Amino acid sequence: MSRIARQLSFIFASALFVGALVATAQAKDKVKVGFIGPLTGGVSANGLGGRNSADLAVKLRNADAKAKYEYELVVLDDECKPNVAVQVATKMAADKEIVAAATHYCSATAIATVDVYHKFGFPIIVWGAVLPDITYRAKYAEVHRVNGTMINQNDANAELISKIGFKNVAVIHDTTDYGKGHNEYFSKAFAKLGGKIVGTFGVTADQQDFTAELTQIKALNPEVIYFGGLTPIGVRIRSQMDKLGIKAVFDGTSGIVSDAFIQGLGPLAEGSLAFREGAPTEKLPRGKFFMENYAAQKYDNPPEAYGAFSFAAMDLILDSIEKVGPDRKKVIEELANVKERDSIVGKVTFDDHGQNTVAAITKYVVQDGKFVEWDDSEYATGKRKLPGQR
Amino acid sequence: MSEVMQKLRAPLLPGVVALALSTAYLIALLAAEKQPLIIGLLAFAVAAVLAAHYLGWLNLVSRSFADREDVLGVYAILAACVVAAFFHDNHFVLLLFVTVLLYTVATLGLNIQFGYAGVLNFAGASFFGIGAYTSAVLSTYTAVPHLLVLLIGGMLAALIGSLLLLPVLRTRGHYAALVTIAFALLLKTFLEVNDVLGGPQGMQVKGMSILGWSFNDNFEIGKIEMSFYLNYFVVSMLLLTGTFVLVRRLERSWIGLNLDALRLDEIAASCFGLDIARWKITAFLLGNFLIGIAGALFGMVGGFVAPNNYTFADSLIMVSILLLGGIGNPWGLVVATFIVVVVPEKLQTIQEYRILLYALMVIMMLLFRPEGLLPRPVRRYYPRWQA
Amino acid sequence: MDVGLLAQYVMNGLMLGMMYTLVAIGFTLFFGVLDIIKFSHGDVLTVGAFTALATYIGLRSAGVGSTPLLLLAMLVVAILAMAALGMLIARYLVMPMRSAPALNTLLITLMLGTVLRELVRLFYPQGANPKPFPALLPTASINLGQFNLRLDNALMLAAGGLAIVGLQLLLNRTKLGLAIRAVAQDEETARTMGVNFTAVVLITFAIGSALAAYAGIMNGLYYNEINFGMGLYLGVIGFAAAIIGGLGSIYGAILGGFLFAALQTIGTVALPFASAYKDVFAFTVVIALIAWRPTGLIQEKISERV
Amino acid sequence: MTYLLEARGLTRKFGGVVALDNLDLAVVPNEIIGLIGPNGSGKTTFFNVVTGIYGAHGGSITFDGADITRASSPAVYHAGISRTFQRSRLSLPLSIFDNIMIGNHKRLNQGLWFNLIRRGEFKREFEANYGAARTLVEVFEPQLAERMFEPVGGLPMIDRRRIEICRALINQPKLLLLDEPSAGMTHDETKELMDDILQVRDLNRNLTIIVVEHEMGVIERITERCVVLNFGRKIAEGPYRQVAVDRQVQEAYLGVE
Repeated sequence: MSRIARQLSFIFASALFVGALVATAQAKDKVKVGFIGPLTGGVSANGLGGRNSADLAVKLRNADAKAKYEYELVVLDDECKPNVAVQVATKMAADKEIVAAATHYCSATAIATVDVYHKFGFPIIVWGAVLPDITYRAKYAEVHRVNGTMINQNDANAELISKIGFKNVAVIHDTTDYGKGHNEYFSKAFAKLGGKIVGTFGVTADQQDFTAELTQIKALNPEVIYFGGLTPIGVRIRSQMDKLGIKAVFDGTSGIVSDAFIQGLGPLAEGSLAFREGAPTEKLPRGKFFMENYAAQKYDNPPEAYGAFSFAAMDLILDSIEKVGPDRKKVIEELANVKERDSIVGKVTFDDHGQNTVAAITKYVVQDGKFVEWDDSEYATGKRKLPGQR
Repeated sequence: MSEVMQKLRAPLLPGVVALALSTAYLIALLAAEKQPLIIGLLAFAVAAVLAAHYLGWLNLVSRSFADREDVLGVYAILAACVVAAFFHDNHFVLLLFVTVLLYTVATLGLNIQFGYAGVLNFAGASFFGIGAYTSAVLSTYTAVPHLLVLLIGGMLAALIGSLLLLPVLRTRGHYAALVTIAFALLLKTFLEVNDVLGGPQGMQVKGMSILGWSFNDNFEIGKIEMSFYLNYFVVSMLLLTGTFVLVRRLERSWIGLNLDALRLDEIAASCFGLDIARWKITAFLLGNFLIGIAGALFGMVGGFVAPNNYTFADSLIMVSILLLGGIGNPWGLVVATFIVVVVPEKLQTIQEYRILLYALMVIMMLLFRPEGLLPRPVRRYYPRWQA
Repeated sequence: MDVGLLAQYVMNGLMLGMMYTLVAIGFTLFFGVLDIIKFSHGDVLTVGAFTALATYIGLRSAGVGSTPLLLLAMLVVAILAMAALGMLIARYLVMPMRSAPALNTLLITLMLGTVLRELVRLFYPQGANPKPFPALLPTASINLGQFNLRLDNALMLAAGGLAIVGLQLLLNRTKLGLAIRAVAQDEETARTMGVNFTAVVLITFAIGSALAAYAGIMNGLYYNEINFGMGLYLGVIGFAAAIIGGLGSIYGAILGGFLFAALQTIGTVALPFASAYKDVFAFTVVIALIAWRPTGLIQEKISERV
Repeated sequence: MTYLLEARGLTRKFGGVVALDNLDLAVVPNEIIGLIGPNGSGKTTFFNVVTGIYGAHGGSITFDGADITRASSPAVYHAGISRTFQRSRLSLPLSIFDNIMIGNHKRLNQGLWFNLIRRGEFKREFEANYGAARTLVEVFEPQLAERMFEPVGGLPMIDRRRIEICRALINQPKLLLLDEPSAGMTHDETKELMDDILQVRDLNRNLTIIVVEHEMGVIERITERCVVLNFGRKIAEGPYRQVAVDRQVQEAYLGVE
């Protein structure tokens, strides 16, 4: 027994030693920045993609000889749960060494934590959550967001739908704030354009079977099924539409703009619509650069829809720190006057709420297993037709 | 234990030493930031406990706790205050600490239900949530004094819990398990789809304030800046102490005996005059009441409530705390709560592998020490009482 | 309501009920022989489905093209693998817990479920994302008004039914079945009758887990999509179904499974409030049912001896 | 004369099986009556029906002048009937003292306030009951009295039986139902136990006992009268010597028809 004890205490001692080494290895000009996202649970794919992208931004910056500081990325997991989010947010904000952070994919976690960031005067840039309230409920200098809100998204969505000439839409949304918000704003926008919502169905995020809802929808026989929710159930709903022989256009939100959606459906994904804030990454000069470097890093998850935003957010933070030094107050001031700033998601301009107002919305349609920008798709040119498209 | 060992009163020293060591260790662990250091500390803890176990020291400790609880209890409170003082300006650690205290209160409630009366409750987190939502609603829309809010939170949890009384009383074993599991699932979905209480987005909770003293502002003692969480620490500590004493007295009373009797053999118990229903109800309501109070306070601490804070999974965590600690032993619960709340948090940097590790830990625990860390000793109404 | 539509609902309900039933039967089998609830059952289903998918991908890349062959291989591999897994679980996690209180078994299997789920999520290539599951059954379909009957659904329904009938025959017509029922009735007596208790338990767990794998594949073929979380939900519902049906009774499991499916469908279609409330509705009814019949609709085996 | 316990036409069925078939059984105060008969003849069922574990399908039971036919188990206990069980039903993890106190339920203050807040008074009540329990245990086995706070799980069968009987006696019942006290014990142990029981009865003169037993030695030694059951029917009644030679009884035991 005592031998075991000795061994273990040895391990312990050496652990302490290593710890000490790491501690002493810290150079003077080291600066900590943070990332928070869902690394476990149902939407962890997006969280991991976002983390990798932020990590990439830091790596590239550290590789850059001109950089004034050496950056260390602190990553925390909000599990897409508000209570956990409040905890980790407090942890990060309370850690004086961390200057700023790119935070949150899930709206519920972002909305729960903004007060924490404000309380601690901790500058953050939301990289994925789309609920308007996050920036607009209160006027917090600390809180920014590179991606647009779901309002812009749904305006664009409704516009395209009615432009194509669809009049009757059935809505399915998950009962999280994300889905409910989308339902609300899309229905408003579509009604304004004279469209008709023939039915609205809330579904729970862990639901597997949608045949009951879809059968009802089939009876209502809409031209379009609008889906406000994330990839996992998006995939299920689309494939079950097929099971029931429903021939309607599947019209998704930013939540399904992910490689996972296409992998999950294969050919069935063809002709699905989706919308995402920001200019299409691959079209921007630095976007290509991002894609290439991401690939070079051999991460085991793709960046997913919001990886680019996470990268952009982190880049903005690093730029600011380079400019004004590792000081929260200064960084906040600096972020306040971000105007017309080029990024891999297009120009970024923060309004007085820290919201990026350059809400370039990209319209996507799935064509041959890829998310193709609508305007360059064969659907726009009329070469191919969506079901029911004139 | 032979009668001789029982007669001679257990020495105080082992308990005090154990308390001092664990306090020091706790401070070290909470303060540790570097991953290797943390892992080292954890490994060390495991080794130390194993060693103490083989050397028979754990027995000494548990005996001195069993016999000299009165004194050691006070020391334990002091120890907690020392830790809090050490981290007086560290918001996060204090938040973590407060979380531990309130989870302990909640699991003490579960302990009355399951540990004593044998009434399964897989909806612990739900009743915790009912408390939290109560304080969210009351602190937002009314001016009810906040201490009263806590009380109402508890009562509401008990009240809503009483909707389940009929099935809970009629069912046994796994059937009873289903009742609370179903309740946990439906309550979460309900809160999510029903917008009155903020829907999936949840609600903000106003910080606590008593007699104009706002709990959410940092304050200073002398020249030293104090974290506002220190306020919550004080209240939570009081709440925990009160609950602990209550549960102890309950166990060491005829009521505790009744609950044990009905848990162990309902038929025999009812043949000796025990009104099964009455005592099951007492345990279930009292338990939920305590859980509700803890939840109400936790809501104010977290400043935010949302449905998926209170899922079935969270209820399971509470139940696993109960098993890890050693069913029926309040001290065990305190230890187990620290482990379950602090360790996964400390392992943040293993990120996506955390949950996997946690599950494995519980499995190992159940396999190799199914009776829990500190098994419940046989009831002594007055530990040091001699006929 | 339109007849075709009604037929469609019934068809959906049946498919759903069939899958719940297959899961519920697992729960009820395990309870029968050991009086325990094995909560990892749903996640065994997940692992089964993913095993089948991996087999499919492997064989395809090995150049196997024939659909029946693929399907057969998937079934065989997944079922055997899960049967083995089930035995391992029984041997090393469940049986050692026999002396401990029932709650320990419940919790350890719950945690095992978490482990299985996390393993799939973390170590299956991009397991965090939903995976497409090949449609290997003929998808010919007939449309009768609102009713669209697909051959593959019909086949799956039949297959599920066959599995259940097969199990029934196994339990009631074979020596093994006799042994299982003997153990379920009274372990001690069974032992004295010379039944090898351990063997029976292991075999029962193998059978139950095999059924789970079967259900997993069915799930994949039906939805053409599987994900690491699918088992959790199915597990909870399977458990609920087994309980309201009455633990230890196959018929109870069947009744419970289809009943729950019916409740959900009704909750979505026939009730005034929003369809999102359907689970609230279903579980409320479950609680009410259990209050009315504390040991399930089909009463459990023996009452306590005094 | 007035009976302490009187069952008239008592009937209880389990599915098709008739466990008690229109049974008349009367017990006068202070007697010790033996209830005998082959396995499955309804002896234990009779106890279970009397103590309200099973309801009666027919007939009536009066105890001490009151009708307890439909009474719940607790009610029966409060009326003054205590019992032991064939398969010992002690709470093994609990201490000797706790197990005995379970039997003392009706004499313990069950108020929440009293138990949780008024600890001073509680302590007095506790000490009084400790004394009582200890004295009772000493009658059976002085050494046990030294181990009042040890779990009963660790005790041998005979001690468990003793404690079970103490649990039944602590509340000074009017009627004691002993269900096979000798089960799982040697002759000598059984003898010892019976002596103890008689000793207790000497202390408490107005204790009436019904004992179900297979050990005919026990029956012979301690009972004044026995009732013989077969297939839930009373087939003989009288002093042991008399029923022992009864032809029906012998057939019943030998299973001859």
